[in-house]
Amino acid sequence: MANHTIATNVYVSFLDKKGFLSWFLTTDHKRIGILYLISISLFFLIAGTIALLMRFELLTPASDFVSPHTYNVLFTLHGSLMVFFFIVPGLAASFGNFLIPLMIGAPDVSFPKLNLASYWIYLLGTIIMLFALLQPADTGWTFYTPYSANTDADVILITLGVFVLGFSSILTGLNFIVTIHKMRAPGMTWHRLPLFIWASYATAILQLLATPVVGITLLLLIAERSLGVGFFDPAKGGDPVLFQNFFWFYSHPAVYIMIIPAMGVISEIIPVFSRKPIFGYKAIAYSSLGIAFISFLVWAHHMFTSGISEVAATIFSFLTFLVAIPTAIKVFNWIATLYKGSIELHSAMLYALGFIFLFTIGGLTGVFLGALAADIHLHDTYFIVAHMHYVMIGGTVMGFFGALHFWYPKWFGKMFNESVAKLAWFLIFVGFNVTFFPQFFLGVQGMPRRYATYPEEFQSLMSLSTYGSWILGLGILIMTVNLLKGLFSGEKAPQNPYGSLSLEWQVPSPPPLENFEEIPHVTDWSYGYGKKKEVDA
Amino acid sequence: MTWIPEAASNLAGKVDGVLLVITLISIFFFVLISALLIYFAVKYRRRREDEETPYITGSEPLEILWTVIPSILLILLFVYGFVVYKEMRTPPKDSVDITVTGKQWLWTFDYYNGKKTLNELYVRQNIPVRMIMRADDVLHSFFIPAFRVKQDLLPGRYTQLWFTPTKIGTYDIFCAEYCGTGHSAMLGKVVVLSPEAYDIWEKGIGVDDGAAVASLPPAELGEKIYKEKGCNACHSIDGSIVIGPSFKGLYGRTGVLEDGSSYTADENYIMRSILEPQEEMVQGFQPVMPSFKGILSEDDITAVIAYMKTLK
Amino acid sequence: MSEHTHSEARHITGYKTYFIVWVLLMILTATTVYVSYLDFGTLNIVIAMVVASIKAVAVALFFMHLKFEDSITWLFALFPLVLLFLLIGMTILDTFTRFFPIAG
Amino acid sequence: MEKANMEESHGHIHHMDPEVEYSSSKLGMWLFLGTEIMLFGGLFAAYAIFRAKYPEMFLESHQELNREMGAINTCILIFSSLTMAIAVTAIQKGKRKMAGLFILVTIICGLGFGVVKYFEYSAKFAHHIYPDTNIFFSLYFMMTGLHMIHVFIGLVVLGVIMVLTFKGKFNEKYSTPVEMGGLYWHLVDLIWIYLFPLLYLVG
Repeated sequence: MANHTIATNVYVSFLDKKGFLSWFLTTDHKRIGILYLISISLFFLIAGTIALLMRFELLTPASDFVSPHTYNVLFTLHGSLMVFFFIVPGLAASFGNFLIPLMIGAPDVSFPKLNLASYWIYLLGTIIMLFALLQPADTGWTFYTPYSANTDADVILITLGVFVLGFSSILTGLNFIVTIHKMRAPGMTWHRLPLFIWASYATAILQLLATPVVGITLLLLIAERSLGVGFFDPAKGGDPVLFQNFFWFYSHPAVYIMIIPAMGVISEIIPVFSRKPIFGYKAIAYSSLGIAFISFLVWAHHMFTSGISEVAATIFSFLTFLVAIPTAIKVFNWIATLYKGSIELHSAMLYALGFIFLFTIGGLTGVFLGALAADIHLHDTYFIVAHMHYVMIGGTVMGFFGALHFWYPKWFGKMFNESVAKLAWFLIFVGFNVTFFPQFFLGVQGMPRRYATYPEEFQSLMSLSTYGSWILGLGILIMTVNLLKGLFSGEKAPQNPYGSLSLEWQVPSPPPLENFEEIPHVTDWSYGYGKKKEVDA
Repeated sequence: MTWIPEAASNLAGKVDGVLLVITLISIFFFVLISALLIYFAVKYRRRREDEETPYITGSEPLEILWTVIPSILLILLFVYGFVVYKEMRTPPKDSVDITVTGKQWLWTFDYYNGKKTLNELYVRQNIPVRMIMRADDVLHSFFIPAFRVKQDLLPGRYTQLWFTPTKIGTYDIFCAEYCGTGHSAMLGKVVVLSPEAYDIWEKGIGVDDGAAVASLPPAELGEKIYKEKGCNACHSIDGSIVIGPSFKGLYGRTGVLEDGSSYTADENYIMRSILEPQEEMVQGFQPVMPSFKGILSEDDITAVIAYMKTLK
Repeated sequence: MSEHTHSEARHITGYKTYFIVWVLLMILTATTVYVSYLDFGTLNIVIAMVVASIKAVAVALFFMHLKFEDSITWLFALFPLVLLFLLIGMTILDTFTRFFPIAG
Repeated sequence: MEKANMEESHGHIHHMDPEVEYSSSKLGMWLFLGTEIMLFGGLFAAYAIFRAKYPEMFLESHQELNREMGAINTCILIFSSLTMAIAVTAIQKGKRKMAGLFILVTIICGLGFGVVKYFEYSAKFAHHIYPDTNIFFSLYFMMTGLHMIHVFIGLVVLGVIMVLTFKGKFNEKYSTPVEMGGLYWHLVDLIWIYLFPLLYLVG
């Protein structure tokens, strides 16, 4: 592995320069990463608080805390903020920005100014979104027509906000693809790339080519409301199901925009804390690309009961089962990496193991929804809600928290309190399962999603779910405080606290301004842990 | 509480079969993965800092194994799901047609025998029923958990589903596609009657079944109708405005209509508003209420008015 | 890796090539307008699309210099088209296979 | 790995190797063009579906469109593509003035396209044809409208590039922005090549 970088005590860290403008006008990928990190974390906390309010309303069957309309607004905001403002930019924009140049041995991304522009566009989107809060929409984050075309609430602003955000996503993806193609350090061949880079590459392709479709779809929805265009309006000869086709053409790949980077994070954390090479490197790398490609072909599995044709449903069901295969391969490879390792249960590793555990549940319950007959019963019930949260929180958010704990020392040059981090992990893990596991049963019993009030027969499980959300909320609060506290009073972080072989750990913490004193010369992959035998694989 | 709702249609058992098989396979893989995860995490936990680990980068046979086995299983599951789905989507030739219309936030059922009901679907045991479905305004989804059937209703196009009810009883109908403020109040019941009971219902006048209802005091009957015929989706009884005006204090109220004239909510005005809701719109409300002509009898309306009078 | 080879000087297309391509484009435009006045039934749209695609390919290859680009550029130029066909194809497949079975 | 060696020899990393910078910009631009294709993709998909659904409406409604104006605009845009291509070759050969002039011709053509489109739209409005008239005109206005927005963006971009060209910012060694502007303009042309037969020449 490369050890060309000399860690000297006298260097200028990327964090040293102070002042608002030095942040607002920065083109340093590490600083832009921090800007994204702050923004998405803020939206995560806001949307999470909204979720707690929703769960509080659902403690009892009647609508006694907020009115049904307010509840509908709440779940629309929760969904839109979580999906478009937190989880889609999420890991890809924050850790992607921070890590891609560091991991491939580059001083920055290919287009640093464009990178900053992407962030500004993201900010513009958030400003539009704030205005949208004045008369919030009640359509759900999916904006299904014809409801979204007819409701009195202001749908145009929120969709415009999402439309603008789309450009941020597209330009970030574009930047990363070019960076990974053109900026790799000498010797950093494709098969030596860290798996997080493969994951980011696959994600970037999805961002680049799926996002414009949701852009045009939302534009058409805006035109439907403002100009009377009727593509989705049956009264004008349009087809509401067409909206769903367009919407999910983006939004299914978007699910993978959310999860693939988290998979990349897990592939980085596990080898380091197992001191073992990643098992089946190529299979994991190519399965990222495989998942990305197949994800374009499965969108209508969100629509089996929506009135699409039986032929289409059958084809899409089949393709959906295909996407499960590369996912399964990854899980088995991670487990195999643990075998005969020297496993340290660092908080980041706990999040990674939690990811495997929860994501497996999320993935397996996805099989139910891919199977046509089962999906008919389960669609649009709490089973979907549970499945989606097992993938999004159990998967992506666990990966995000894992990444936060893993790269925290590198990014900020400080250490957090490890015991408190483990406590927070425990609360999050338990709270999450108590919140969402009962929802599988609710779904099987037929409890539909997006219900402000519900029949009394569901109350015991619904209340249990609400109690769980309090544990989950407490865990996240403790984690947030712990990480924030570390920033101010944490110990100084060493350069490479875990003994990682990846390039980013070979520079001081926090990294210097342009990452490397001298562009490194890469001679091996970054997973060369363990004792090599005579025969090298 | 049971794991899964009672299986009350011919399709339910078949769907449950798919659910069960996937559940068993899922449990197997989940137990396998989490057992290995925990076992490895405990067995290979770091005891010393300088532990040596082997340099294992992969194993082709193993990787082929765990690619091929899930692939085969998944394809089998696809086929199983598809076979049952095909049956769920193919109504038998001898089924009877019932048309269902979804409207914010009511279900209207039109029967092959000319009957019409609201929010209550009456079906005969062991006779296959095909629902011809249409929405008036936005998307809805017709969902009977006990029958394991679900299908969206679209404006401007018919969709369909079918089932044969097998067990006598009353089961929930949910709207499963988000349709606005009253979405969670868009509930209905499907009543499966024995052939004999069904014949009686078919011959009966009105939609309410039997003498027990008729003997209720008017205000209580009105409350029952308020809940069962979907009035509660739009009209609150606590003074809050959901979609339409609240029933609280409605009786005797005066105000201004859309056309500027004034009204007094006496018996006649209320009756006209139930039968021809769009004729005399009160200012500030949308003309969305369906007519209850043929659904509520004059006695029913009298009962509803009696109920309103109790809501001061 | 091909994307890393920039040793050869970049290709400069001559004015003459552009002019020939332009003449071709104009002829094809005239053809497509002319054909639209004839009635070939459904073939009309096929002819129109084939002609348009020839024009598009000519613009991409010569005006946009795709002919002289490396394989990665080709990949990213063609992949969106694959996705576009998937989007159109699968949506059409859904829309026009929606049977409504007749019972009884 | 030639690039690797080149990069190593550079002390100042922020002055990226011009070859790498050039090829990065070009790859980035092509990625962006792919995005644009997908953006129009939704409209093309909608077109395909509704044309198959309502062939009579398309046939009837398209007769309201002015075939001659469409054809003239097609010729204008193709010609502007030619002049843009010439401008790129000119700057690659270091002929700044010629490049600037041909960009100017391109811009004039783009403006001409806009003027023709303005008359077309006004004629439609005069006949009380609006985006909500029927699905065909919804498609017509959305497709040509989105295309028109791209033309305007292209004109602004080319305007800036033209000024910089005349100021002598580009030469045979560094002509990346001119080439990128050219690629964008050709894409605008390319999309119109499809829009013209789809909207104006329905069988």
